[in-house]
Amino acid sequence: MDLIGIASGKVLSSFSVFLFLTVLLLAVARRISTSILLFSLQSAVITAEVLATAFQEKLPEAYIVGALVLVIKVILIPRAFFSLTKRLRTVRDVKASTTPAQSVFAVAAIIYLSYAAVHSYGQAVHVPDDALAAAVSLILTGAFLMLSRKKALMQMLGLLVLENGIFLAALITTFGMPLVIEIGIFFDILIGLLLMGIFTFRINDTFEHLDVSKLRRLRG
Amino acid sequence: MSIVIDVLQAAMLILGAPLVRGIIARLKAHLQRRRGASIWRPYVELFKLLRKEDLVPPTSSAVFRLAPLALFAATICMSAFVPVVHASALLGSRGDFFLLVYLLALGRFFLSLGALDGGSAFGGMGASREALVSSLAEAPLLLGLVALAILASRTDISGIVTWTLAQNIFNISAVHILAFASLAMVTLAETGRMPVDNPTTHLELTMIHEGMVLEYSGPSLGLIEWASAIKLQAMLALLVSLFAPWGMASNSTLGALVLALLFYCVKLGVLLVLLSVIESAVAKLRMYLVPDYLGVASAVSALAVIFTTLVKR
Amino acid sequence: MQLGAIETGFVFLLAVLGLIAPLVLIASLAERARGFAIALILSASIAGCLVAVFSFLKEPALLLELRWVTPFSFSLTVDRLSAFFLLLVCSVAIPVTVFGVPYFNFHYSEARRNWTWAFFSLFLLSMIVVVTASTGFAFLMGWELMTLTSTALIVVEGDSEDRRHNVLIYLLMMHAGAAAVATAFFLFLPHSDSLDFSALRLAGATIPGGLRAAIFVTAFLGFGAKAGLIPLHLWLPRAHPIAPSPVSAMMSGIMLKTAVYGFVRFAFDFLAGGPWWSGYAVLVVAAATGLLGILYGISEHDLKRLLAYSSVENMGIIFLGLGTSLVFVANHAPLGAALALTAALLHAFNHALFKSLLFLGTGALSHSAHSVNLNELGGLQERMPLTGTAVLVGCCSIAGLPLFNGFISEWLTFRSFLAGSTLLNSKADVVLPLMVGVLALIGGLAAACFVKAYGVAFLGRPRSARAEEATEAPFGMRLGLLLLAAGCVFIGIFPGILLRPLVALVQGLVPGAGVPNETLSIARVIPWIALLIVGVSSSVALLRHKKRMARTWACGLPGLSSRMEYTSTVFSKPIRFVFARVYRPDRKIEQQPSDHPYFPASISYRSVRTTSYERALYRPVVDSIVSQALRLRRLQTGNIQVYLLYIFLALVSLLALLRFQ
Amino acid sequence: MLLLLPLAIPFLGAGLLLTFGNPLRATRAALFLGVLEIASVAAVIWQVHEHGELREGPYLRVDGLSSFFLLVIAFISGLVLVYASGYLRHMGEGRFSSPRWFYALVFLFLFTMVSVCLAANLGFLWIMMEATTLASALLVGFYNTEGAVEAGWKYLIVCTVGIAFALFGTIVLYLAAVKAGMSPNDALDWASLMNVASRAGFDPHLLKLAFVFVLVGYGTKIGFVPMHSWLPDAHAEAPTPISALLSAVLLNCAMYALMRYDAIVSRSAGPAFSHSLLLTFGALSMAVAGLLILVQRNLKRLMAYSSIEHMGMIAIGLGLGGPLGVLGALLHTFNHSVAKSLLFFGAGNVRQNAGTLRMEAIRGISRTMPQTSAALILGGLAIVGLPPFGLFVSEFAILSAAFTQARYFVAIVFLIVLSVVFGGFAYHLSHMLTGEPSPGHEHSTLIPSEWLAMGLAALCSLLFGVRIPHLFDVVLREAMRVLR
Repeated sequence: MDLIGIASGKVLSSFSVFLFLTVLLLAVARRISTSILLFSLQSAVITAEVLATAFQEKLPEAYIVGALVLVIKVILIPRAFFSLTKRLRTVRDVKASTTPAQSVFAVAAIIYLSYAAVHSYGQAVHVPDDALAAAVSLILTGAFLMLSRKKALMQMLGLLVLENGIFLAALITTFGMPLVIEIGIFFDILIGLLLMGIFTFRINDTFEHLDVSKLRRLRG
Repeated sequence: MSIVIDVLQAAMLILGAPLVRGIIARLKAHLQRRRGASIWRPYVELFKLLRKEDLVPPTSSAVFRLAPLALFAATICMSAFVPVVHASALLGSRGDFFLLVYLLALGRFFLSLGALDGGSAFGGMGASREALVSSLAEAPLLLGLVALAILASRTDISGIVTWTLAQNIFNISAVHILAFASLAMVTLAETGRMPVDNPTTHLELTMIHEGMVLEYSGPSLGLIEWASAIKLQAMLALLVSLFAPWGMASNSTLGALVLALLFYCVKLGVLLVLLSVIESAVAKLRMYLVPDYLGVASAVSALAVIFTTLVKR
Repeated sequence: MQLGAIETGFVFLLAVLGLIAPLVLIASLAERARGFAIALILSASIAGCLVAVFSFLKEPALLLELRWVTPFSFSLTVDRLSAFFLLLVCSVAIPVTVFGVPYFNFHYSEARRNWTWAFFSLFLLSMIVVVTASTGFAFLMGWELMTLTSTALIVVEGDSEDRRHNVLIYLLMMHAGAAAVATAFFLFLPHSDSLDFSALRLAGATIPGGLRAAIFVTAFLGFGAKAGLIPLHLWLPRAHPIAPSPVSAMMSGIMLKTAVYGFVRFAFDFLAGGPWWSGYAVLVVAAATGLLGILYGISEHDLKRLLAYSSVENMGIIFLGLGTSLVFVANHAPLGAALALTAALLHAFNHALFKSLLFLGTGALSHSAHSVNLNELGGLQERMPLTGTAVLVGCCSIAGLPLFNGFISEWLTFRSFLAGSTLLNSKADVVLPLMVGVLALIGGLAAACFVKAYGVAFLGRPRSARAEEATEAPFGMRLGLLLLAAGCVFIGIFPGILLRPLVALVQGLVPGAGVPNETLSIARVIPWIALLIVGVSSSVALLRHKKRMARTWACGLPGLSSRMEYTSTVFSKPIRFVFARVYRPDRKIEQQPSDHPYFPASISYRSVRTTSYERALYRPVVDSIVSQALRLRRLQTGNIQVYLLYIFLALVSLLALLRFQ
Repeated sequence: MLLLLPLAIPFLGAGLLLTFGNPLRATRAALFLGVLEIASVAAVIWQVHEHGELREGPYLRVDGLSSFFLLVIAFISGLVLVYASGYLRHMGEGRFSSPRWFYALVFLFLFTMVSVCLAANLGFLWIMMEATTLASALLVGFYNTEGAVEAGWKYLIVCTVGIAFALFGTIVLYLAAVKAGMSPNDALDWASLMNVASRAGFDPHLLKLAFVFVLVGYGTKIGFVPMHSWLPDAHAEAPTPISALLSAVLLNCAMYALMRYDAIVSRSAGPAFSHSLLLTFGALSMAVAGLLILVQRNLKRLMAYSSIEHMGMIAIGLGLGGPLGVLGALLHTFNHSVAKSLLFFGAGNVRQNAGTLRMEAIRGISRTMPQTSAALILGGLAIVGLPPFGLFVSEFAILSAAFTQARYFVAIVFLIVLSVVFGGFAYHLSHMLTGEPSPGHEHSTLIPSEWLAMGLAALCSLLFGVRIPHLFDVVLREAMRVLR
């Protein structure tokens, strides 16, 4: 039985490295499909993290949350994204406004910043530094993706990465919120994505492109 | 008893006014080596005008005939303020010099209206120039009188005169000299004498006071001429009593009064000679130099007021 | 709240003006209903006068408490100062209402008349609320309502393009002024628990120097804007001329006085004199206002703009009195302060009378001669004798001639300057006497200005066909004019009737002040002078009666035409030439050449005053604000990524702030 | 049990309304449901007035403050429904843009807003706040025009990002509460947080961090200046009844959430930090929005910026605190909602008649649409805070609070912005009201439903300028007691 214990200990200690990896890859991803895959990978890592903490801290609810994350973020959302990209028939390019080199440099800066920010709060919350740093860097990368990618779909993806970061931060510091609240949050994210999907279809019909930075009619 | 003296004083000012004008005309004639008319001619002229009929332009309104009345009444009322032989004048102790100056303004106001009502260009021209001159003359006139009032710390004219009487002749302060200078300059402007306005001219473009009265004739013209004569004598009498009151009767005995009258005639004579010399020697100022002339007068009177603080302390 | 006789009168006054009259007017369609409502307004004004007079005598001031109704304390008190201004408001409102009935009947359509009268009664109510308010909330409410209702009255008249521009300037300046007044009230709060006037009085004593100066400056700015003191006078010559004449009479006659009331309430009642330099500041501004006001007025040839500028000048004279009084208070000379304050308040009352008389006169002119441009009028004294006489009385009063009420207050102001010479230990003993020169110049120019106004408009030959066929104004208008003219002459000859209560009021405001004997001496001497002048002129008039018509001598020309007369532009030419620096005129002379070598077909001369406060002072301020706004608008780029960047920047800066705090 | 009623009616109503094909019957059903909803909210408020506080399971609780905001929501949504019933006669039959979809979404939106006010648990509050964004996103993009889609997209993305930060703030607060020894399931319960806050040793640093995130998060929903950019687009492009709902009700719910957090933080870590932040954001919002009002070209964007400015005023009122400040803020919330809905109704009519919202093209509406221009004038006078109207009273309260606490800088900024905004509104309104009406506009008068909605709003705004009704006063006092 302690095999699972050892595995969960391993996961707890090493999951942040994987997250940093996905973040860096997201920065350089050129195509939307790769970004979606990276997102699902990221969610998978987080699911593992949830299950590991559930096992470590003996929290029965966390198992349900872990299952939820697995079902929604690892399977459901990427599939919806892929069908969306197929139906919208748009150029698969990510249309980044920053070159890959600049993106990587930015993400690196983000990771450094998150470590600096976490350092001061870390001991107040006596949580391993790199775990919290991973969460903060996820948040900041999500924000960076929304800022630099002009594609509507990529903005949605950036938002999801941001929410992953926040979910992870909640998980690390407080071992998850009460179950009902977690479910409510997931429910909100799902509906939010549904609406964003509707809007992307409408943008595509009205403007024949999905480039968000061209939506500049409402000014002043 | 003093009421009778005051009324006499006022009557003297009113009735004596045409005489003053006659004397000036006579003096100027002599200066210009002419014989000149007799000094009583203004009276003759006055009676002639008062008997004639009044010619009124058809387009004018009631104001045309009201103006000379208002002017005459205001000037009569003004003359009640000025002490001649005795320190206290009829209204001298009750009203003050602001009232005196503004009574003059009342007369001028109605004269200007009468001129405008005539309906000719000259009336308008005279009224507009009179408006300029009088509005600029009021400030130095009042400031000069204010300077004296501050020294005497009294505002009624009789009060100032009694205060000056109490001073002896030799400690004349700078304030007195400056005030006298400014009041003299303003008197010339106010009564329409030479440097500002030529009383004897017939050249429409140059006259101010004359321009206003071109339309008048008969009794109205008589009243206006008489009023301007009274104003001239009253202003001169004011200058005399404010700045050189010595010789005025302190008590109301007949002898003192006669002596005071003698002194007054001498002092007035001196002023009249001065006036006629000025009128013969000086040419009339160009219209737009009059404001500078009055500007000098205001500066001098302002200086007088400023110096009062030094003198008082 | 026991309802004695006075309280019922006061409640009746408020109820009628506030609710009954407007509702009846807006709801009613029949002519009779409107007549009834106007009668109500008239009776309310009369009730107002009675309330003012009786509550002046009653010792415990009348207090109307509406605290239980409004969210903040709202109560009206008629203490002595309020009673005086209430009397001013209501006594001028009566003749204006009487004048207004025929004026609006001729000029407005049915519906517009209803709206005008409704706003008229609300305008009157707002002014009464302002002068009788005894809490900050009530005062500010009345203050802003006054601007709103007066704007409504102006806009009901019509809405051309430049009228909109003028109304906008009026609204903006009044709102900015109201903001300053509100600040003045609120600055008391750190030291007083509520904004009731009684609490403010207590706080006024204990306020430290810095705050006291701040309160004085904001109050002076706020009330100066409403009074039209020079840099803030921009709205006055724009708003008054475009309002219908009865309304501009109310605005010029009464609304400007609410600014005087407010300033007196702050400077004397709350702050008991304000900082030591307050008097000098007010004097400087007032002198500039008086001089520049009348100088701009002289060059105008639209009668209503001329009267508006002369209102600026008269407000200058009132604030000269107030400034002198503040100087006396600062130098602890209560007697002089009482004299100067009496002069200022009396001039406020006099100005209310003769300025509304002159504006109503202009109304009569625009009614019968259909024009208020002086260069198109002339010879109206023949055609409109009664109106002419009333306007003549008005012009004499405003020029400050004896026997008329203008003279009494200017004379008192002169005497308060002179009394200044006794203040030995301060600079005041030089500054105040010199002010005599300034006021004399202002008075002289005012006399010249109104000789021109009356002379060109009413005397000589009619200069246009319209002036030719002018007929006398209807009875209602003449009655209104005569009431005001009688008021001017009565106060001019028997000033004692107003001076005694005024001195009692002033002794309340300036502690330790006796009765200035000047007020007694003038009250004694003026009737005698009046008797003397009337006696002499009537007796001389009896002596000469023979009169014969003869055409004016035209130097041999066939006959004088009205074009040969002095127009108002030419009349003010010498003064404009002398004070050229004030006008900086740009003159244009055009000649249409004709075939004849020596005589051009026509010569036209046009001289425009180029000194404009709007271009020099207000335009730059507004333009800088708008350019800031345009720069800010560029921040709203329309790109969603920039919006997200704003949010992240805000978050990061807050976190950084938190980190380094 | 009573608490579930105000939630159930709009939720089930939304589903029910979808079945009404015929627009007339849909309108009548919607009005009926509206009346039911208002009745249920009134019942809840009456109960709270009786018992001071109502609780329903761990997640629903109503106290004085929430009953005040429920009152605002009920009143304004009643007005909007009445106005919408007349407004929808112009609406075509699109797949998604038909009256039944409109009413369904409106009631869903109403459900989310009511639930925000009923939330006891801060996590539940966040969920419902996010739900409001989702419910109203479709409404903003209802017309499916280019502008509407763009506005809808921006609204959705920007608000969701903002709300995500608010979630992080809630988590940090939860963390601080758990660390201070509270049990997990009542660590986010507002009531227990409040009575624990003064005693327990919450780590002040964590609380400040939480408040910063919450301020940026809910500040985006309120429209504080750096985060306001979505608001003019969303409020201008949405159909008029919706922009009235957004401006007059949704912003208040976000402010309500901020008030809850401000209460906790100021009780435990002292008011200095949170109040100074509120003051800064309030003054900044007022200043920038006030300036932008001067140069607006679109009528509804002008109204949107004025909403930002008034939210700034409410924030200043809260930031000042004290009895006067809070009274001013709450009163301002209600008065602003009423006056803003009146203005939006007027703007809606102008849009119907003039066909455009560009203010240069709108001239002479005082001749073509006398009643609507009267409404615009009354609304305009109210919104710039002139006396006979309620906003003057609340601004008077806020200014008194500012001066009593000798915060002169904020007060001076407040007054200057008031004057600038007055200038802006006077210029724009006078431009539209006067001049020659352009050829396209024909004379139009109000239909009964518009009469009722606009009349009620104008009357209510005037009434609150003179006398605050007793009932409202009682609810207001209870709300103030909660915050003290």
